[in-house]
Amino acid sequence: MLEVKHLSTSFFTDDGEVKAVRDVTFDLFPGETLGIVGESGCGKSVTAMSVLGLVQRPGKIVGGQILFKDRDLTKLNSEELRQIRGRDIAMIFQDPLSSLNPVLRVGFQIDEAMFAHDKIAKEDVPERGVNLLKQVRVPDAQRRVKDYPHQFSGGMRQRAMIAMGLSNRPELLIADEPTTALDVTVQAQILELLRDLNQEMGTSIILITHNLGVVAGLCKRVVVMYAGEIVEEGPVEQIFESPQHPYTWSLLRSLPRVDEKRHERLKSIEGLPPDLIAPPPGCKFNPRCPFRIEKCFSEDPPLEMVGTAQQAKCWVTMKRAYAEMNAATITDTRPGAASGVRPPAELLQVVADLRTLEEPEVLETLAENPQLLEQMVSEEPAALEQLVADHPAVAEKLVTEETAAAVDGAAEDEKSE
Amino acid sequence: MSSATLPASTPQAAPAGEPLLRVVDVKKHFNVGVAATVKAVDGVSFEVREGETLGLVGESGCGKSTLGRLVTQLIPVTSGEVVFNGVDLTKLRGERLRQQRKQLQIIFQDPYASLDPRMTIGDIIAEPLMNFGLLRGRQKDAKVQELLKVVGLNPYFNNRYPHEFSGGQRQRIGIARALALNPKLIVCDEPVSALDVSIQAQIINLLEDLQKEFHLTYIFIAHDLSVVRHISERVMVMYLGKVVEVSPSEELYLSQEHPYTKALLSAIPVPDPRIESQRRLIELQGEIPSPINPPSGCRFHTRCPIARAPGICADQEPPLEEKAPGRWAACHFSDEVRTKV
Amino acid sequence: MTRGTLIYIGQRVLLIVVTLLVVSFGVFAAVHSLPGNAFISEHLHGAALASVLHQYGLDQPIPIQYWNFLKGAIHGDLGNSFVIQGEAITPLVLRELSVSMELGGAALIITVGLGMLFGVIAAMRQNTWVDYLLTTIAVIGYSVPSFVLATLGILLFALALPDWTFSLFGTAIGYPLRWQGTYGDIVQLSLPAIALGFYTSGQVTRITRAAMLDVVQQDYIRTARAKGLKSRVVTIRHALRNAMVPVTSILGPLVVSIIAGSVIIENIFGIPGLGKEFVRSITSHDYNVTVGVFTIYTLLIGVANLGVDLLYTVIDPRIRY
Amino acid sequence: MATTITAPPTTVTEYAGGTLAREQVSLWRDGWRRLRRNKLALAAVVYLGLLVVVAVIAFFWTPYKPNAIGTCDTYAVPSGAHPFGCDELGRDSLSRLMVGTQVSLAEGVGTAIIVLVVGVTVGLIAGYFRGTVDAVISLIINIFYGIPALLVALVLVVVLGQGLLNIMIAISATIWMDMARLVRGQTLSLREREFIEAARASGAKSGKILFGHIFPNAMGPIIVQATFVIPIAILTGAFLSFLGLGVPPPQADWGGMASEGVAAIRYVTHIVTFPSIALSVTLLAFNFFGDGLRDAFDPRQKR
Repeated sequence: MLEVKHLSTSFFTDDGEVKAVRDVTFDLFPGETLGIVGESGCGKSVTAMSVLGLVQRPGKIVGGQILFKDRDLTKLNSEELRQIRGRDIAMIFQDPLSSLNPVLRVGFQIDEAMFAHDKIAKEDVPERGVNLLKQVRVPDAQRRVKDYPHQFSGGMRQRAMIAMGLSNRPELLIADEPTTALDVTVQAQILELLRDLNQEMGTSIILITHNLGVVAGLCKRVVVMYAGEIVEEGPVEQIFESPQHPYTWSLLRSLPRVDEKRHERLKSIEGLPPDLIAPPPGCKFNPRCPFRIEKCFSEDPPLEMVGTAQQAKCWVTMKRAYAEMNAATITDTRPGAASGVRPPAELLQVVADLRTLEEPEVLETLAENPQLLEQMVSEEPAALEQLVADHPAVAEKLVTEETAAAVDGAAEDEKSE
Repeated sequence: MSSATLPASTPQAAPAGEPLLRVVDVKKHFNVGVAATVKAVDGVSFEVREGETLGLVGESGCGKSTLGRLVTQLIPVTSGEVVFNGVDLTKLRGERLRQQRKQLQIIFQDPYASLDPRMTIGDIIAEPLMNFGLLRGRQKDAKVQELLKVVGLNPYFNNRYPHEFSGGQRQRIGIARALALNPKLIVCDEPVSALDVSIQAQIINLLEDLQKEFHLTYIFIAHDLSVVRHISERVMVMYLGKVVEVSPSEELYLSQEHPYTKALLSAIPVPDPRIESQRRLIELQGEIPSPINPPSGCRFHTRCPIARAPGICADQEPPLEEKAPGRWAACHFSDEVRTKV
Repeated sequence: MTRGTLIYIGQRVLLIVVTLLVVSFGVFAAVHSLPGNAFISEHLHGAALASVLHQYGLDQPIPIQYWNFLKGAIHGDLGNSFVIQGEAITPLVLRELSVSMELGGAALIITVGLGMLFGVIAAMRQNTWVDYLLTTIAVIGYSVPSFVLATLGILLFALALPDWTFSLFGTAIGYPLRWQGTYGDIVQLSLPAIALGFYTSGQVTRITRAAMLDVVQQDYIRTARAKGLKSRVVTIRHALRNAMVPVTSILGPLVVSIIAGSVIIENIFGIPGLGKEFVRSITSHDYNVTVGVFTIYTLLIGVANLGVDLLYTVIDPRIRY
Repeated sequence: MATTITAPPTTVTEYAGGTLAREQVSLWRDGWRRLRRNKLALAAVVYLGLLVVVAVIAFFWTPYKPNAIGTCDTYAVPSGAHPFGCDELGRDSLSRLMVGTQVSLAEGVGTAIIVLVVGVTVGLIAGYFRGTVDAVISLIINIFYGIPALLVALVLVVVLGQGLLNIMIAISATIWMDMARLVRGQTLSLREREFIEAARASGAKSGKILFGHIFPNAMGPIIVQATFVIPIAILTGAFLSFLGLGVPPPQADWGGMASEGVAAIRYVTHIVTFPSIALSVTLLAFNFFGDGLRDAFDPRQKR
């Protein structure tokens, strides 16, 4: 029903092109529930927004196709796209309070979605609005259509959002973190509601979330994203049972589970997600990966089949990691711990060279290679300490270095998600 | 009767050792508008013994963060006692209260809001030391660098500003600040809620390591029961300003004494599709009532699947009682929770 | 209207009354403590002066004088003018008020209409030359003093339509035409109203633009677009409606600004309104008139602010008092 | 492929992506950088600098004595000897304009200083102590908001007398509330912020919190507000002069000169033109500068 092929979306900021989504390919069948999981900034929301053409300036779809019932949504003009939005594909968002217009009545906002498309006869709209609210189990719906959003509780607002999304009987509902702003007991109710709607009405659902538990409860298939790319994809049971990408594997082990039997130290993923303006070469996960091999630093792995219906984007994969690496060290989560593979040798060589130079030359080298200090901080702290001991001015450099290009990058990254 | 009559010495008596902190019947009412008060915390008693981690869990609006601020005396109590290290903090004012803060620190939820954007992180971490005139000059700088190392940050970052750091790094800075005075007790107010999953685990592990290294006592507040259960020895569940259940965390998942706890547990998704497919949700009726006008009797009775209302649940407030060794709950029908819910 | 709203209105009315009392007493005490008043001149000395002072009650202590003024004011009598012998102030002030209201009302319409239009257009065309042009006009609006604008307008008229303009304004500068009551003539009203409204319209443009830019980034705009609404509907029904909330918040100060500006404009164009009267009274020591005009202005501002607050509840349903 | 552990990294550090080598800037320098990008604001700064130079020069030298009557004919049009012409009394307009610069700048900056001192003090007190103190201060602020500003200034000038300082006081009395309200609001919202709580939790005393945390964080908006006070004060001062209640004659000032020019508009236009241009451009410059400053320090306006 929906085929996303090689989708790439970028944000063009003052600091450079933030490649929020790159080369993302997945498809969705009628009636299916697909989960897209990943951390903030991984591109999952941008993917969803791209489908509906809701990416705002300075963001732009830079490549790929989005085929919905054999029409390429990226090629449609704004009016054609508008007619699909809310009619064939509906979307609900994370924060139901800010997603509803505070100065308009809830009922009006639901009716408005129907008036915008001619799918529902005009005279049926008000009645259907009330029935929709009843259907999403808002008590006393007849009266509450006249309320404003601030008079609803968080859970009720999200129900109203869902009612609005379903008003034109869409074939696909995209739910972007629909329960993140809600309490767990309310979250459970909303998920039940979505599950029921999927079963009763056959609406396909794409659920975007960072919560693996939510995906496990609702979805049949899951796509895992990291740094703008799909790193793993497959049926939910299979992915949770035997994840093949080290990121998925680590993510599942870094979660405290409410049903854990005894206290064990969590397997954390060390480090931070990469800067999307200048990501590391090779596999994007290599700076944090315990299982990396030399190839990971230079070549980007393709998304390949790793089992029946399961794909992963990794040179190693967990099967091989389990088979070839020391089982005792597989619990060590530090970058490169399990494989012992350090970053390419150039850094060590450069550091060694630096020690032979005089202070002004050292500073000059560092000024010319702004990445160098950063690499040393993450990869060679001992060498860096030595360097600082030799040349106190380097410490100054650490705190006064001016690299205008990188300014505000992090803030923009956060905004773009 | 309300929990006000709990004997001060016995609430959920800690298994061994003197309690480091004893909170007795603490209440906090906020005035909102004319003749309306929010009973954010309404009669809470508990003890924390040295070296343990007490988890505090509840949904938004249950008063858990307010309780954390009452324990640290960042806001004054309406009534009740907060006895820390044998001293009742609620009786202290000004300088004498300030001196107690050396022992009692807090880590905040929002790593973006809790660091002064105008100060370098070196100054932020050194601030507690400066406030008590403890270290100066090179010694102070050395201490700051040591603290940065302890929390896993580069010690040369001390001249940078908070906006240059990611959420997880900022939370580490907040932890370093809390550690600066070598406190005994740290209240962790939702320290990982604002962080991404992969960073969450880093911070939880860090907190656990620090606890071992510095013999810290934690009160760990969160809305995520999985996280609380993971890090705590005992878990305290709050609902609408009241404690409804206290239990050792190993036992909590296996059995519950209060229907709210049971419902809460049933709602938490587990990242395992097989378990999820068999999950049976205990759906609570309606919404959380307003803390301005909480329900009579047991506050949970309006949403409780086993409540007798009208009847004892609507009329009488259940006391927090020891239902089994080490397990406390405030419910008239604890026995039924296992069988009927 | 809820009980809370009524309580709120009550509080505001009380504030207006308190403000009126404080202000009128302040001004009363200030001007009456000044050395010299309208009667001190070559013509009146000694006993004659004393008798006039007695006739106007000016020989009594200030609190008593104020008490007398207050008693009259409650009954709508603001006393008599010193200069225009025996002229009752209340009808004079009311007549002038109607003139000022007309000018101010026209200026307010220009301000809000022009300001919001410019603001919305600038926001919709953010960072284009249209945006830069309109925002620059806005800054010019609140930078260039209104008397400069007024003289510029007069000069332009004089150049373009020498005869007609001269008949309109030529003799008017500095000299009151004998305009009574209302204007009735939109041409006569236009130049003073534009000169007056341009200043405040700049501020409205600014606020509207900022509010629109803020609103279009809100989640509910994204929702509206995701629903498949037409972009015109999104802009007008969803964005503009919300952007009006901050614009409403400056309506109160706007009214004050226009009142202050009208003092200048009325003096330039010789419009017989309250502002002109105020300046005349204060320079000719006609203190009873000063106090009276001041009191009327204060009342006007109080009512305007109350109206704005009530307008708020209409525009933003989240606000309940 | 290596299958066993070699030496693992010794310390746990965070890989920080592109965030580590980021430009090291405090918020102030960040703001200054953004201000520098704003050409209009920069031009305004240059113009205002020149204006200050002119004002200083006018203390020591003007082409003619600014108050000397009869240096040329009444209403003499601009010429080589008198580039800006002469006024009704035959005084040289250029000299008077130069001296008028001093009056305008003094009015603007002086008022800004008074407003800054009064507003910040009152605002900090109201915001920090809250309760009754705040209620009383808020009531006073509200009363002042209910009074027509220019009229208050007029009455005050009449009561206090037409000196420069009195004019500054009179103008301050009409605009101090904005500053007070801003500082109060900032203080109230800042003291609820978590980093203030954090400071209290780490044992900071009240004074330290107020002047070490709240005040520095409120500085940006306060400075921006203060720069906007200057044009408002100059404008109000010009209004007062225009109505004949400015600095006492024969002292030259732009508002008064414009007023004389309007009176003479039937005969010549140059008398009203030059002071009007001087006023307008100066006010524009202050407003452009203020706008630039606000954009530079308001993170929401960041592009």
